[in-house]
Amino acid sequence: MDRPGIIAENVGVRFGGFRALNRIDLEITPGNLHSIIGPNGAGKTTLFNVLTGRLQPSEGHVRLGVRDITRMAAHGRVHLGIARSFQVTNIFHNLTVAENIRLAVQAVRRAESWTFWRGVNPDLNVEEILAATGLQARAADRAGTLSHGAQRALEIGMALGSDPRYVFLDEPLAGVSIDDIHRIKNLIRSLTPRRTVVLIEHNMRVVLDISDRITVLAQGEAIAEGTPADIRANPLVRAAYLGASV
Amino acid sequence: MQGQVILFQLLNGIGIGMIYFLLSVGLTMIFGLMRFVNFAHGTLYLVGAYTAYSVSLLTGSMWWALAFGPLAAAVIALISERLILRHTYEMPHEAQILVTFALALIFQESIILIFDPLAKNVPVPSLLSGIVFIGSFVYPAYRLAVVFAAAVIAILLWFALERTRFGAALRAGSESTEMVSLLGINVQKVFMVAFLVGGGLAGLAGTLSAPLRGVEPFMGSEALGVAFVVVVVGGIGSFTGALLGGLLIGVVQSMASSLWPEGARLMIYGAMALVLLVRPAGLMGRS
Amino acid sequence: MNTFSAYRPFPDATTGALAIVLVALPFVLPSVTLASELVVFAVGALSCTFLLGLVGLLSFGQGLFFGIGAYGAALILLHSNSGSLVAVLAAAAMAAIAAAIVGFLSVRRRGIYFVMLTLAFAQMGYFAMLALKNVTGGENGLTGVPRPPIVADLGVLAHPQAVYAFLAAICFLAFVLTQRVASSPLGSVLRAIRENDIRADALGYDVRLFKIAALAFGGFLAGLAGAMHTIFLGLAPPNTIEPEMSERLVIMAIIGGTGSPMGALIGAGFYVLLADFLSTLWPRWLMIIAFLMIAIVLFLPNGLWGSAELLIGRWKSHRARAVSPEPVDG
Amino acid sequence: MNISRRTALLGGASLLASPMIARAQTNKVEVVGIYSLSGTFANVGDLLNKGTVMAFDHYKTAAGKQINYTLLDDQGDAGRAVRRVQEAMGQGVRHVVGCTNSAIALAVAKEVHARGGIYIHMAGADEATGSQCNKSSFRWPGASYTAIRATLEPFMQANPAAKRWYTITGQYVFGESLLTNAKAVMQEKGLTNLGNSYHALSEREYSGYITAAMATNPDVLAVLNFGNQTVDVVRQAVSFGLKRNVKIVVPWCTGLDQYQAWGSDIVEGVYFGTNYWHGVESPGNRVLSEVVRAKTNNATNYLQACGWAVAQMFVESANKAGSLDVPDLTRAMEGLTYEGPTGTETVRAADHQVIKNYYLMRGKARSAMRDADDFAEILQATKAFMSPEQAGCKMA
Repeated sequence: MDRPGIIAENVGVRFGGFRALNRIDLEITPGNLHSIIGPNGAGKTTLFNVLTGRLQPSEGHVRLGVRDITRMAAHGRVHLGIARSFQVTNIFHNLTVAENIRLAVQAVRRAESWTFWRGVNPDLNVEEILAATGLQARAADRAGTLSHGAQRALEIGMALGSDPRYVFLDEPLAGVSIDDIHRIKNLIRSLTPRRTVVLIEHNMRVVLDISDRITVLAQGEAIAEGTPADIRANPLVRAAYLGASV
Repeated sequence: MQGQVILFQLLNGIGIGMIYFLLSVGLTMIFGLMRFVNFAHGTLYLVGAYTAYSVSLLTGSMWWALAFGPLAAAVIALISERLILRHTYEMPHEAQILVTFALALIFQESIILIFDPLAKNVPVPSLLSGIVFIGSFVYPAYRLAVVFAAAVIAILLWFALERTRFGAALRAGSESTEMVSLLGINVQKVFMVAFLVGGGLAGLAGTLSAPLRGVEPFMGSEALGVAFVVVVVGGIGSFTGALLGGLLIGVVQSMASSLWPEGARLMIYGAMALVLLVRPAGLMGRS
Repeated sequence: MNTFSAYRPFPDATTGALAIVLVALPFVLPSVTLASELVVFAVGALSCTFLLGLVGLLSFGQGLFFGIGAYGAALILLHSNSGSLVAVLAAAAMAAIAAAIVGFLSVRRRGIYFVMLTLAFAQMGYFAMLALKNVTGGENGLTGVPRPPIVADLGVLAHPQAVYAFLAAICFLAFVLTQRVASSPLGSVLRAIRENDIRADALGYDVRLFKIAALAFGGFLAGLAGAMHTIFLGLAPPNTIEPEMSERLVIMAIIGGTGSPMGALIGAGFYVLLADFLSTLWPRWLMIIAFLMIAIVLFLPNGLWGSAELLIGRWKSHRARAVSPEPVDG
Repeated sequence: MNISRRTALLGGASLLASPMIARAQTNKVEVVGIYSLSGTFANVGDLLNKGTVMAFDHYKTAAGKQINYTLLDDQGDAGRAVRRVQEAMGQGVRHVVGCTNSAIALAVAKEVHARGGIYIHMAGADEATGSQCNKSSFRWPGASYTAIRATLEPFMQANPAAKRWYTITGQYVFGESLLTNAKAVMQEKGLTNLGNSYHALSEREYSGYITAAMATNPDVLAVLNFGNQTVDVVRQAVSFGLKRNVKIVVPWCTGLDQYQAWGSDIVEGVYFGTNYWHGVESPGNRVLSEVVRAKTNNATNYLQACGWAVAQMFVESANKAGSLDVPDLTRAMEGLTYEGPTGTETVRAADHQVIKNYYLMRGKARSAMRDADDFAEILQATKAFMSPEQAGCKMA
């Protein structure tokens, strides 16, 4: 496959005197499920924000294949096939579930988004995503009325709305009940290899189970990268992060 | 000769700027503390000025007015906060704007009812009614006194904000909203004090400027416009910002009245738009 | 919830209600000129209702665009022999362009900063009007503006009734257009931006560009109202561009409720009629308006029309429940 | 129209805005006044209106018919003024008086003319009886030309040594017009114009302009604006000690109310031009002063006199014509001579300007004041008016 990967080169982010990220080099291989792990405050979400365009790095570059996208805004990257979900549930609470998804689908159809002389297009591919996320029954409900687990599923559904090649999922399992974890885990795994998935997750069992590659961040630095087996075996990681939990 | 004019315009600008500072410091604190947009802030200036007028008419002395003007404004600020404004803290901006704007209208119309719509004169305190010679130029003693008084108050205020625990809470709170509750300080009390002090200072601004420009019922809304400019230029929630913003706007206005008089008013809004575009959070603001 | 942010079908019941109200107004009001003033301000308030209700933008600068529309129409009518309709549309287009420029400069800022910027631009516009007195007539305004037929020789605007019919037709179209936009794909994007602009950005919407477009449309509506004002009076007085105009339009919109375009009509009607009536009773009538404003904000946060809609909704569901044994909503 | 259906349709709203102007009755004449009781010019409108009300209360009838006066509050808004005039005239009203500012007067004058009414006002703009004059509109006070000629010329005669002048001017049409006239006079008399400072309409702080003026070392400072701005400029100029070696001239001043706003300490020694002074001995002023004294227990100020004068002109012309029809009234008005607030006043037919006295006054010391209102003495009364040709009035 000749799909380009997403590459971070020497990326650093400073907030005033605080170094949130320091000289990160990272390559996301197409078709992989690539997880980013690390203790709280390690800089995982900051890295996500840099890669998806919410934040511009203080130094370094972000490339999509050979194309430099360091300064490109988040909304622009969506049109290159880069979509994301948020750590804290970030949906349109007052709109219906179907409308949330529809807006995500519509976003990549520029002409449709500027259409003002007729009603919304019912043909947009909303049903499929509702089905994939298990939200068909709630399609007409206000998104704010969903359970936490269902809202997390909707988050992922919205990230999928633009039919992206790269999906960045920020802690999709946070606060999700045991029953839902399995379902969402399978949903995420099913996205590859058609799509490339970048995942931040604290649930180590899930991460080690489904990832193709794992990068470990600690205090803004990438301290290790490799397959789940490599990471499990890495003494540095064990000391810095995993501790006794594995 | 030209240099001397510039010097004098600078002096004038500082004088105006100091009054702008007093006018705005309460607005910026309340703004910062509660993200609350008080369109009724100009009213406190109006109340201060009319109290000065009434008191000096009754007692024949501007000195009593200096005490009562700020007091009346502070009391009115406190009452409106307790009775009406605190019910709007949870409301959207537009609701707050509408309520406070309505309050300003009510006070303005009340002033017209109680007094009349015409402008009134407030005499300068006799001790300061003279002029001071500076080289070949003269300068009104009262204006110098205003600059001096405002400077003293700025220093006192700075002391209160820097060196007392409560002041620290107030300052911290106005610069970052979450801080106050983190410090474990009664938020309600902080708000009340902010209104009381901020209102009193706006009232003092009105009192001090009454002998300079007289009083009339529409001076409140005019002051509000200036105060907004100062707050935005200085940076929301910043005490030093209000001081710098006030001085900057005062000096810009004063200088412009020599260089491009018809545009003096335009210039202060131009300065504000410029600051916002270049430094969106204001001179001293943190985004 | 009854807000602009809820999707409404197009056209809905209010479209028909609006048509009925516009036809009835000159008959129920004491004078046709009062009806004309009402529809002019309804369109002006609509620009605020649209921006605040649909996009969540509180613009304190709509008076600037109202003024540009008013002066633009007056200048076109004074210096060319175009018909009234062309003048109105061209003036509204000028206002839309100005609004896009102001929007470009101010949408980088959010929340209260945005409010302050629009306020500043409105003030600057007023001072610019005074400075350009050769064009604008300074504080005397532009007087003696002709009122040519609508298009070519058709639609002579000689009588106040004809003027009203013309203005009411524009008002109707402006409302219908706004409703159309609100229930279109573009409207759904604007609603999404109002709800959560960070999410809208992450979904791939260029939030700034959409906001600028929305401001341009808001400017178009305000400019349209200004141009209608010029047609209505045959003059463009300076207060059409005063900062007070901006305040007045915002007040009307909020009093009416920003949940639906109808709020603009109700708010404008309430303000215009009340001002007209109260000012004959007591010179300090503004105080009564101010008290009413406070009462509405504290007790009817959805505005007059929003609250009425809630009541109707409650009454309907109550009746439905009484008829059917099953509860209607879960 | 079916009343019950109407009421049912809009509930209270139709009642709310019910027409307050009764339909024409044969034994009555409807007159409306256009004043701002709210909005930016409320400070002026209220007193003007009171003057008009007192006049109509005093005269009671015009051409034998009872006068029914209605105030239309324009809220300081020319648009609203025109709208209310349209509405009133749509209900049959033909007689309109009053205005609070020039913009409103010019707009209303056009409207009243177009609808075949008669309009008597007190606008300050020269255009009102110049380029924008019309057959239906009449103006009572002297405008900027009069103010400058009747103030500066006698002042210059009395103070031949005062050669170096500085002006502070409001940057708006009226201020410009004062300045243009003042410059012409200075040029004619060969005086030095050291400079001028413009200030914006909304300005309140003048220390900058005053400093600029002081830097040029003038003999005379002329303050060319109106309303509260005049009050502020003079107050601040005096606070800068300008009175010590500079003569201050204020060609356009409203007299008593502004003197009261200043207080005698400021007024003393300053020169003012004004359209009216309550101390003037004349039959017309005696009547006016008695009525105002009886109603308010105070001396008459300019604004009340203005409001009175436009009402008086209406009554005098109606009585002379013996009719209330607009063409008759207009004919009677042109050339009308009557005992007005400033003495014998005449309405000039060519441009509908009232030819009347304008006063140059000088502030008195507190010790010289005979009563609390005796702020200043009249130095000279002049009738100085541009010729209709000069003004550019072509009657439409």
